[in-house]
Amino acid sequence: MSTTVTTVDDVRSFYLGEDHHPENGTMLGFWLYLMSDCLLFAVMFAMYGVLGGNYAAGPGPKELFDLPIVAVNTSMLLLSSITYGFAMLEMARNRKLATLTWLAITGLFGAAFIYFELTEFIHLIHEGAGPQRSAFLSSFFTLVGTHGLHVSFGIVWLITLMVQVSRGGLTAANRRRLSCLSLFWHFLDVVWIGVFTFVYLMGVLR
Amino acid sequence: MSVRVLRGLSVTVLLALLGACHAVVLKPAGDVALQQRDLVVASTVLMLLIIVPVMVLTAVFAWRYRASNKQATYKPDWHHSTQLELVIWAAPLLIVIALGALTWIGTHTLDPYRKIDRLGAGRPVAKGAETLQVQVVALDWKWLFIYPDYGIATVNELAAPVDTPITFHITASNVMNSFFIPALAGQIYAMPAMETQLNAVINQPGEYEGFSANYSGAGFSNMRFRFHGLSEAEFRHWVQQVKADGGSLQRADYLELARPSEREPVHHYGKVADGLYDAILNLCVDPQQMCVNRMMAIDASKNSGGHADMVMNDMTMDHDTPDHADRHPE
Amino acid sequence: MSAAHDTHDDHPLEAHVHSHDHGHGEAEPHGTLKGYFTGFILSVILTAIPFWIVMGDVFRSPQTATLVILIFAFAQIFVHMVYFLHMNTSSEGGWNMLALIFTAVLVVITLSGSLWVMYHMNANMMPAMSAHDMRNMP
Amino acid sequence: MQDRSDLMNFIFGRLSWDAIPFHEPILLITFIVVALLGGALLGWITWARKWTYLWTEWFTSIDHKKIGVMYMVLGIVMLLRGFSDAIMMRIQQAISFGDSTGYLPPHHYDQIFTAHGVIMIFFVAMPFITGLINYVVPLQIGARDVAFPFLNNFSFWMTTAGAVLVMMSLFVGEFARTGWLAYPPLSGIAYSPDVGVDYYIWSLQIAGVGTLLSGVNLMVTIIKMRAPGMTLMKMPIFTWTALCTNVLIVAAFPVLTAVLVLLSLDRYVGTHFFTNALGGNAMMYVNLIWIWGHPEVYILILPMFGVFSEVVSTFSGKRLFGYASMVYATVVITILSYLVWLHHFFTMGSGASVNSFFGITTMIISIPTGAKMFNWLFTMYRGRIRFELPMLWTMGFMFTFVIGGMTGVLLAVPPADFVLHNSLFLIAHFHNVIIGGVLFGAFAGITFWFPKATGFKLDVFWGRMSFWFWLVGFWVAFMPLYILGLMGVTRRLSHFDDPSLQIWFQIAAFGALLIFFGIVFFIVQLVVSIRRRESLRDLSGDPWNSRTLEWSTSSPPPAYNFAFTPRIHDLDAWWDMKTGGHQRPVEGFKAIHMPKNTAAGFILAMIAMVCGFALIWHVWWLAALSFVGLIGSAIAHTFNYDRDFHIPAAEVARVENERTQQLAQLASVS
Repeated sequence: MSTTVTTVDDVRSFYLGEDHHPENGTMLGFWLYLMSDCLLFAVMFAMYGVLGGNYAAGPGPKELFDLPIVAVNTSMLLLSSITYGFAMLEMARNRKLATLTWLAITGLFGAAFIYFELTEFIHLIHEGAGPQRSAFLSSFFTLVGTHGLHVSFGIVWLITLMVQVSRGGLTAANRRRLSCLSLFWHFLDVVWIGVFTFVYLMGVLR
Repeated sequence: MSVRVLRGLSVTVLLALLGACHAVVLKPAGDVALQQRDLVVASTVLMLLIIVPVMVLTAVFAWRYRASNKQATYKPDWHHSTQLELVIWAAPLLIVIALGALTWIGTHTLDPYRKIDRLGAGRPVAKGAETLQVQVVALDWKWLFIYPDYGIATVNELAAPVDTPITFHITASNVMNSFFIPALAGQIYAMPAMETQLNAVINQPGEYEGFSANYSGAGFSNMRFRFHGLSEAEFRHWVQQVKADGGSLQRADYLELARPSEREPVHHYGKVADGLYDAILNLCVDPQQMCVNRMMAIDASKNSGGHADMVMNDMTMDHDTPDHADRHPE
Repeated sequence: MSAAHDTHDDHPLEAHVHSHDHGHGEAEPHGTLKGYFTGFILSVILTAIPFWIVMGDVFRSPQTATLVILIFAFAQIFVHMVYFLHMNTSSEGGWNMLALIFTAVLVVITLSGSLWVMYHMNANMMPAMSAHDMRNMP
Repeated sequence: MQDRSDLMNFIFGRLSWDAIPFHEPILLITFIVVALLGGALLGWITWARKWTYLWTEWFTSIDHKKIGVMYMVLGIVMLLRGFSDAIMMRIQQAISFGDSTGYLPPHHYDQIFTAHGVIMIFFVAMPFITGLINYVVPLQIGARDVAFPFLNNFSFWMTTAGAVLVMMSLFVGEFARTGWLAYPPLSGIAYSPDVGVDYYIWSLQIAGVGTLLSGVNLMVTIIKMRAPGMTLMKMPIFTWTALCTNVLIVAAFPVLTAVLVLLSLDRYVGTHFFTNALGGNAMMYVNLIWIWGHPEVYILILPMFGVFSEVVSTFSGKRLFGYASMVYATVVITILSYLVWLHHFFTMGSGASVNSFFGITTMIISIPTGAKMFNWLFTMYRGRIRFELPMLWTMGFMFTFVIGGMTGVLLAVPPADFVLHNSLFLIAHFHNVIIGGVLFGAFAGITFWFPKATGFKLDVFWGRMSFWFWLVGFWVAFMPLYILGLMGVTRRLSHFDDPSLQIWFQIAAFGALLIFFGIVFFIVQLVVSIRRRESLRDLSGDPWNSRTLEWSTSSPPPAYNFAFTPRIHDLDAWWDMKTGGHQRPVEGFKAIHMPKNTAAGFILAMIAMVCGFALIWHVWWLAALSFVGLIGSAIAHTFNYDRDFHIPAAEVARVENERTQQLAQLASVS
């Protein structure tokens, strides 16, 4: 290179004339965050997988789990999924009020889910089957509780976004936020599939 | 140059280097540790096959292609060579294949759980030969050794006859430790409610050092014991001596012993309570506490279909007994 | 591999918004009503059957039942990914999918690795349940 | 403590005057010295009226360059703390023989080795790599900032908050006495009832949030914000390694977070994950923490491989040999690093098949690493090697690291590990790779990019002094440890009986003294360079005749990095521009859209720190209050939509014209 003369290619320009706008990375960034959250849940699942049979001579899943309630709970989350979907569809059609309405319904289903879960927890603790009773119960409460905590944060976030949408309208920034929450909400649904299969159903089968 | 010669050479060099000090890992007295030493040396030699040329080349290239040496060829655009890259990937790959094979075989033959089948090179264990059983408990911060076949126990002193297979059953009272006698064999963790095993043999009589190789709290530095490799007769004498020293290790004595202490002198116990080791292992020396294996049996029966009755909380199941709160002298 | 740079799909609504990326719309799919309904109905079915299998004691062997409900769970996760999370190979220039696959691999490694390792540890180390204990089961 | 009223216990939790170590002279003196120095510094800042400057130009800055520099400063400050711990340990081990118990009781010594490990990994090595990546990557890919500038600032302050908590444990309460990974049951509430482990947990959790978010941030930056034309296979190698490191961060740190959550539940709520009771299993902690711990090793070393690659190719005046195989090697290492964690606990008692599986996967990692080594070697081959400071550090690395790599593979052979695990041989090994790799890499990176960040080079004489003292000091300090390991000496001992070992510890302590001078001379180098900056000045922006895009801008670069976004045609974009006869654009400047500074990151991190402190001391009301405050402030921050502004075209034109004149002047001189 030092000896040969490089021919300058006229077509080659080294700078961009117009202003360069890289694509917005929010959605990708949020997705990556969700993937890391996924690994957090993986650890909780692994913990449950390893310790789930250690009842310490205490109660096991068969005595504790009430599948009909779990089924109701699951349906709450499923319903909230589709209502969030409806909210997103309304958002795409740029209808603010309808979006807000569906969001509110989603939030209510989410709250119902949390309500049922808390009832279950309180019931278990009253039975003497709190998280301190055995490694099985520690990992059960932690796994299910971590999911519940995520849903609760989702609800807080949902309310925040409802305020922001009702104030500022469906701006690009708010749309992006709604899309992020959508990912979050559906992602929690996916985690719940793991929970009800791995913890509740397989627990009762054990 | 064959690997054998290389190995011999490097052992000599290493030993010469370490001549001043007593590198027990490179000059052990037990067959298992000896085989492990051989593996250390063999792997090092294998890797030196690639490390030495790399270091030499680095030095040569750095010198030859220094900026002030205008005679050296300068090819600023040369950045790819398929042949060279093949070599680059293949050379370490070959070494790793060799090393991997060595690892696979070595790991299986030297698995601490595996009963040893030789006392040394070319000296298989005789059929029906007796194995010395020793139960090891890592306490805060001392070692308890129970000889179930002799009904004796010692603290911070271990003895074994030369050229006799030994099986150690190892557990701990509350936190993780690691049972390690470098002259005898590699280490293995000692953990509460778990039993690890170690099979080994000592080939040369002598006095060796043993200790915990996993940090376990304030008294860790002094958690050491002496390991005596004795002749058959000496060992019998030693057992008699321990028996004669009297002392009895009942459950209450154990609970007293288990309290944290440092620099514990050697104790001898001529009598040991029945099933003490099992109770220690299952964290139920205190009869108030439910044994771990019983707990596990109840859990297992629950999984196999039978609806076991719930065990009422008439027994304490908290195995972290409060007297350990004083584990850290303030 | 393509660097996703050249998409310049200006969103009409963004003209007045001064976000950092100003002038760039999201290419993320919103899904369709039909899609959401399909996903929902499939999910309901894929949820109901496992519950029925367990609550109705459909299979005699728990192993079979476990296997079947696991298959249903994976199917449902897939349904959610496609219909609710709108996963496809092209969103975000394929990076979403790549991240998902990578994560899935790591989740499998973490879960199965931990279970495998811990199974070995426990098998090697847990105090044995003696015959005595087994006989005196409550 | 007992006679405190309920009200006092409610208000102060576990906190009392007893927590302040008045009775420990070493700590008291340290405290006084730190207080005097800190007071002097704060006083000087006040006297010089620099607070506004610091606050507006640095603390609230969302400029990736400034955040990068702040990370480096944090790393250097914490290096001093971590090294003080190291030298205290070396002195203790050198004198604590036989009847002498040294000057540190186990209670204190055990805190020191724990703090040393935690600080060096989380608050020295991590800030160094995040700082370098933060500074360099956006410039290398032709971007104006990172993808989420606010998040970047927040991440930095979270890391700093974690570091402050660790430092606080020196003077308020105490740090963990458990070893840097805090294995239970020892770290459980039964055997570590005091605040030490809680300091450990919360400082790592808070810093961990920062690390994770900056991982996401930089990943998106690299994926989305590369200049047009820069395809993946035209990305500078440092950017590649940065990408892989951040992938590992995002994939591994949640595991650490989860494990620490479980440990804190055991400690705070009384669950039984890792206790001895009621079915808990401490081995699971060891298993999980190493699932994070092993990738962490590669998080640290991969970007340094990138630094060495850039340095070798720049100072050999050649394109990097085998760029593609370098990239593949990096990616392979990234994936494989997730398959080897068990080699950290071969001796815990898993079976032979498990052990040999993980042993062999570990060895396989040495193949791509070896390939990298050869690539650097053949980059030097037929080059014109200039032994400037960065190259010097790289040479030091190449000689040191191969030995560390070799002993590492040796430890991956399970039967060999059975005799070497937890011994000083292991200590020597990982210092060999971490000092020889990560730290030398950080110094190579600092000396390499310093002129870019400041506009003047670092002083060569003091740089050489620092380098040689580090290199020789390292070998003198750690060779004895290899030998002691072969003598069967284990780690973390505060006292020895066998007098024949003492000489080796004394040699090691002498080595640590040499390293001390290495650090001192590094500081001297910084001070001297700043004072002599006019004579070390570089106006060209490209002092080393380098190859990648960051050298195409002025030094230091303007806030917006590039007035016009570069268009990439080839690997080594700047080299391509230089040899391709590019013309610097001198007109047609447009307004540039930039994010605004914000105090939100700083405020959120400080609230998080208060929350952590309250949790450590069981001050529940404060914990609850600050947690609510944290959520509230975060939500309030989302209501701020006004986050950016435009640098007017005239301003851009002014800055660029100044630069044009500068370059013209330079050309006329030469």
